[in-house]
Amino acid sequence: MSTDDLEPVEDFRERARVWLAANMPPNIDAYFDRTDERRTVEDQLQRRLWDGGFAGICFPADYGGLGLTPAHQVAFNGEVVPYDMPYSLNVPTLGILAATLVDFGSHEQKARHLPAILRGEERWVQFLSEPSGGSDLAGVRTRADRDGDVFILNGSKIWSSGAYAAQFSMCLARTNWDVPKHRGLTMFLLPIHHPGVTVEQIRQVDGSMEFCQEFFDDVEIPVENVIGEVDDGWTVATRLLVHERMAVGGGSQYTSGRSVGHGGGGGDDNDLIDLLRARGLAGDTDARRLLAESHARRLVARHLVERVTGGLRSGALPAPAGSLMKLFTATNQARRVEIALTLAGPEAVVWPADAEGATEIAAGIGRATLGRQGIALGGGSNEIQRNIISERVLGLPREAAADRDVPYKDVRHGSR
Amino acid sequence: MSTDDLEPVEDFRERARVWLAANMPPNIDAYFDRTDERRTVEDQLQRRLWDGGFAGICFPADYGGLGLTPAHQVAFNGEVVPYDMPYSLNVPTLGILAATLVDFGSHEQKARHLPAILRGEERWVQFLSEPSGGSDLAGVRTRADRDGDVFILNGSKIWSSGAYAAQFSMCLARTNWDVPKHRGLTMFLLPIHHPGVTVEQIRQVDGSMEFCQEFFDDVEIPVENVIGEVDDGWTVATRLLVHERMAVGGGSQYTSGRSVGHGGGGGDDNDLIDLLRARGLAGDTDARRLLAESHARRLVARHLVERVTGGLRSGALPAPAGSLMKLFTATNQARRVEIALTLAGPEAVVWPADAEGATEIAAGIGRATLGRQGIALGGGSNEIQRNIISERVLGLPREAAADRDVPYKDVRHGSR
Amino acid sequence: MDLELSEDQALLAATTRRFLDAESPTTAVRALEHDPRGFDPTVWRKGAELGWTSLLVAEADGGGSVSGRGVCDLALVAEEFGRSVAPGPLLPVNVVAEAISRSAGERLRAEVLPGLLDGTAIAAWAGPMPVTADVDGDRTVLTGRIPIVEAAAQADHVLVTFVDRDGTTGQALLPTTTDGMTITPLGGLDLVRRFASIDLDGVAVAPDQRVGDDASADDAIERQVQVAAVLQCAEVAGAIDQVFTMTVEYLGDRYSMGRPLASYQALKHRLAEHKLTVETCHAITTAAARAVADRTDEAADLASVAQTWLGTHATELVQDCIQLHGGIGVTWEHDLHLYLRRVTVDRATHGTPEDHADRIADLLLGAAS
Amino acid sequence: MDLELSEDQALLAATTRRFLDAESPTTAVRALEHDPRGFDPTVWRKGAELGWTSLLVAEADGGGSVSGRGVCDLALVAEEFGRSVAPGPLLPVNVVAEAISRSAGERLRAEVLPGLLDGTAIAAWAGPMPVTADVDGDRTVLTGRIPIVEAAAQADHVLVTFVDRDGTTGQALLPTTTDGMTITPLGGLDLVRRFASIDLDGVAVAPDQRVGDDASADDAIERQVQVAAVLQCAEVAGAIDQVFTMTVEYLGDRYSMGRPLASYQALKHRLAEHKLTVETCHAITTAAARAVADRTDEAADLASVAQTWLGTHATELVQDCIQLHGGIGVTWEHDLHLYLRRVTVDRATHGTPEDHADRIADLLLGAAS
Repeated sequence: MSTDDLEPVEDFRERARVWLAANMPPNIDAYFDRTDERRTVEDQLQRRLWDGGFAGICFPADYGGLGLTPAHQVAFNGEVVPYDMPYSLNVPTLGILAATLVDFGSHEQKARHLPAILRGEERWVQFLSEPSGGSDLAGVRTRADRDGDVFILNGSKIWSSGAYAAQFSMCLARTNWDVPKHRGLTMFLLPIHHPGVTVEQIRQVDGSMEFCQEFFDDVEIPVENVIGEVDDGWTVATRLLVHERMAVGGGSQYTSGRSVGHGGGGGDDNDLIDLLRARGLAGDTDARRLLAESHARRLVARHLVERVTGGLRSGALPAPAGSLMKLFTATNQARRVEIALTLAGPEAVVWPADAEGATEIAAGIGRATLGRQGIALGGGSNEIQRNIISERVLGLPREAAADRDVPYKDVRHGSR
Repeated sequence: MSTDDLEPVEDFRERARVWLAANMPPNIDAYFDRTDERRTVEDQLQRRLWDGGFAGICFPADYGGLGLTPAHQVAFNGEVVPYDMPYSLNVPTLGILAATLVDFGSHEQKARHLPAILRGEERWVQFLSEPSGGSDLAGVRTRADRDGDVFILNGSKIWSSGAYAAQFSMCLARTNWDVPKHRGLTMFLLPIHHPGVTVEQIRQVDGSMEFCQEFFDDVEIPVENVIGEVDDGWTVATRLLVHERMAVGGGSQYTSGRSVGHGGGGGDDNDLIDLLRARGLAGDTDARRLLAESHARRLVARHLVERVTGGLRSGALPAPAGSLMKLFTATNQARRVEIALTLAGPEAVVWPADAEGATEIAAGIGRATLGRQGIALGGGSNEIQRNIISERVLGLPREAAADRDVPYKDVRHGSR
Repeated sequence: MDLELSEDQALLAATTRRFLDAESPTTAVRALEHDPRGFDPTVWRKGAELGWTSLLVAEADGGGSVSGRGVCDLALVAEEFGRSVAPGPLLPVNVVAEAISRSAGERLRAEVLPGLLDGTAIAAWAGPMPVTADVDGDRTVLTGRIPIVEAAAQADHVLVTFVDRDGTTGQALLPTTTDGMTITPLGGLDLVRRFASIDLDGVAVAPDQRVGDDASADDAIERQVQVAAVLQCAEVAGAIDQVFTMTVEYLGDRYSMGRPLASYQALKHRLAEHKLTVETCHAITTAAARAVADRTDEAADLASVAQTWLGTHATELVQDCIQLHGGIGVTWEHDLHLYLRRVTVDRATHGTPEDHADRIADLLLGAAS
Repeated sequence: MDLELSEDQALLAATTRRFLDAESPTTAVRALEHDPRGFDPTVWRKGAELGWTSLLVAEADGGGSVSGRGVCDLALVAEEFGRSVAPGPLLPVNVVAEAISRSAGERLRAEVLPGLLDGTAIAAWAGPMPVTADVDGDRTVLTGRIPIVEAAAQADHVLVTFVDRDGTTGQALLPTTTDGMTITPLGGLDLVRRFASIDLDGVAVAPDQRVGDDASADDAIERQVQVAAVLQCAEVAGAIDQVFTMTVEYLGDRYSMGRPLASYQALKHRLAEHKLTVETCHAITTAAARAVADRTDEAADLASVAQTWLGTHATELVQDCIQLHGGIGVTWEHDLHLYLRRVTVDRATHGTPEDHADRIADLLLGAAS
């Protein structure tokens, strides 16, 4: 089917508007609700989208998607704002893992998993980072040793968001120790409820338990679970990271409506306006200008995403330019949290047990400052994004690395 | 003479107070006057200090100084504020070059030059940076080749402040190309009005002509003009740079009263207060807080200098900690200029021909923004100071250098 | 620059760039430092032939856009001006030409527009701050001072805003030779952009000098502010893009300690942040240009957001690029200071970032009490 | 820390550090998270024996400094509290103890001071914001609300500021069990620092509960604000010094791409800037402590300068040190968040940076119109 045969975007938008009004419940601002109950609700909402023919707008039609264009997705996003949606499926399941599966999965892998994902039956996570690895994503030391028709997996992964509630993962492991680090990796499709896999939740500073650590003890993975080629896992991981930056930056074509991902807590305009009014600062020039800056930053972020995603689609910008969105999202968020903290005053750090209205907003801002750096670390730290932008967007010389062209077994690693 | 035999600080202060009132003209705020006439006035003021017995408070008594302590100098600095002083001799002549001569000069060199400097008869400059050298001060390519009792100097130096009006210099040249870069340098005492030396003034963005470039064409320098040891010039240069950081940071014991050096243009409190009142912003919270920040930064800078100079004297801080003062002076100045620019409004960039009062202050601030980075570049750039602090104060690993342990003749250099 | 240009727009931008490279290199800009006019009339007339003055003017009046969005087209020209720190009264001539084309009577359109369009006449825009009008029947007399007006001393006409005792605003296009009008040239930071103050002492305005009517004046003035904001931001975006490009090249070419400067991670990370700043500046300027071109509800908001964003970040970016150049960056000989002067002037004229932040806060909160 | 300590001062700091390391490691701090008191009374009493509560109290009252500058001495203790994110009402107890020792009558000195000095009693300081006083002859009755008071729910006494209808200010030390006083515990960001609101509904003040007289009240209150500022800044300086030290060590120990993280120039340069921040924070805190100790003319200025400086820079420094730690830095298990909580709370209590900037502007410009 050529693009010309597709339903016109405006027709699609109109059809979506009518269907959404008839079928989806109103938005209840449940972006940050991570309970089991909420997850069940969202899985059902996804199923409702599927049944209505609005799931997977840009996913291939052969695997359950609609096979439409990013313009259709953008139109749909414009219409879903008033409605409750399965936000938490956007990142990482749809925007990162399903998107990577589209690019690298075998026919069997795609046929089995993509429709199930689009029906709301599977949640996925990525197993990339390791406890001793820091920012060096390619420095994987989890090993997968070939034994006939299976690989035997041993090691540990960390910072996987939501793994406790997921069924499947993509797991990057080292399958060859005699070549330099990027060349000995393989990506595996790994069911999480699988013998030898243990998942532990990590408590974050803000009290949340979203991140997990996994331990692998002689886990058997069939060879047909390799995604892409053996020893070519870095290619898959790189694409996965591009999808991640797009999804977290807000520019993914595979997500519907607002992404949960990270973010939040910067205080939206209305919260800050309520705070200013409650604190008697509506006429204070300093407070007004901080409010204006926060508002300006939100608009600048939105239009940067528009510019970069457009440029990536048209080819005006190279793929690594997605890092611009990720970096800006993180540094912009930090500044917006800082502005909110200033505007919130003392009630951001000390609050009544029954806080409500502006006091509740202030307390929420105080708590948000605790996890402020989360978005600047997850999905590739700010430092990694700056490396990518300087080396792969601007073309500056690569950083000296002591592990380049060295068999990975000989590389010094982790803590001293 | 042990320290116990010295005149008590308070006695000295009282004696200075009386003498200054009787002998020195009132302060006319001529810090930034770089005319020939002004220089002549300042040379005479220095002579007056000498005749009155108040020149060179911390210089050795054997070479014309008073041989007193930094505490005496600090007391004197407290008393001279109301009086006109030879500001421009502080940096670089007294605070940098004379101080280095104290540390490394031969008896003959010190006996000939230190008293002359303290009498206001000699101005000195340093010839360190080179046109192709950037921040790499040790990457000297000006060569001095031994020929019997003389060295023959060829090459070029740049960014020497005030060389057009000075009589003597310390010039760093490469005397050995077969050893790594820091080990083949020699420091020379070089008269500026000397056959083969040409000085050209460089026009700066703010219209000033303070910086110079020098060209050396087979200049003969007698071997007795070597300062320190042959091929050990880096040791001398390093000490010179420590003195520079102290002097520019404001913590030198060899300078009397306010240093000219760089700086200025950030707007002092009174200028900003005048601006606020003239623009009707005396009740504007944003403007008031910016004023408070500028004021706070001035006090923080003063107390940082106090802390670091005290720590350097007592040994609580290592010598490279002087870079903290230099770096803060530069970054603090940048922010203070930025604050002043904001407070000055449109008249910082467009002004009447007959600007006066607040309008003249605003126009001065606008012009000051043009040369804002000067202080962040001269005397070792911010980047160099950050290297020094991280490597030599914090002890972090040194930056990978492609020229380490390589004969300097083999090192790639300058522009591609 | 907008990443989604039509072929005609790309051609306009490329043509303007080639023209400025050839006719207005920085050596030519420097040569105009002491020229009272600050620009070369011949270059300006040739530029007018390329479309510099006609993009906001209706086709019926002899103008016309290339894409249907004249503001976006003209922003491309302004961006090239920034890239070349070009001289010439691009902003005021276009703001005034659009105002005349949209709202002036037949006489002004016929007598003034052709000269502006072909570059033989210059117009200044006195901005939104009104002088005082005394109205007595048909007779309107203006008194007051406008402290900073671009190109006023070089202009043949000036568009003035006034307010009468009842608070009703209006605008008039006056010859700069009008009796009672005194134009005093000012000094400034930019080498070639000229400003002057205008004093009006009982200047009579004839009905056919009015531009627009009482009912439309506030909207027309707001439109002028928005167009000026877009053109100024586009100029700044072009300037910082060029400065950034020069800096990346310089650091790649220069060796220190045997390594290219561009290989030092601390510098690389700063360049990455500056790249991000350049992209955000392009992004918000493009968004503002489109909204102003299409007169959407967000136009006022986006125009001021762009002004605060570029005003706040552009000067810091250029200052840090000077820092990255080292000593050569603060010499007269190097072109960097031409850019620093331009973006610093742009930051403080047509509203400071603080002024535009106040406009945004007014939109969000209502005017300050 | 001040780089010029007397031997006795160095001993006080070292003793406090050893004591806190042994008695109040971060495991102990975490264990107090749900303790309503937020500190261990036994540890507090032992600390009192080390001098934590007596340094601002006159020798005649059983106190005494170690250097002649009690504020500087106590700042050393506060700095160690910051370094250990220690619990305990150091600031309010000392502010109130000094106020009693300087200005209270015999009864309060005799009945209250000994308990504060030996750590068996706790005092809260309700700060400079006054409640309303109705005065009728000898009888003074207080009504009003003080929204945030440290340790109020744990205290035996509270020092309250009031103002009568004539604008005359005064202070009184009241038992927290006083009729008409309601103390409501609050939640907050710090795991162990407790705050409460105080409501006064017709609370009668007896003459012998007054602290100071009408003439001296304003000066006394200003003094309390300055001492609180110094102690809070010293705590913050100790906290960020510790966070910075932890971060330098971590980056030196950790390898990435075969190199220690501390060898990456972009990180080295950030650490250099953070070192500078740590040193400026120590420098201005030391200067403020000395000026407040010596009651110089600059004391008010320096105290507020220190508060704006540390308030503005400390939280950003800790946040970036968290960033430099990577993912582990945002886990509950790592101690970094204890420090982030403490400096964030300190930033917003006893005056925000903005409040102190306003105090500075008042000193420079006179009060805002």
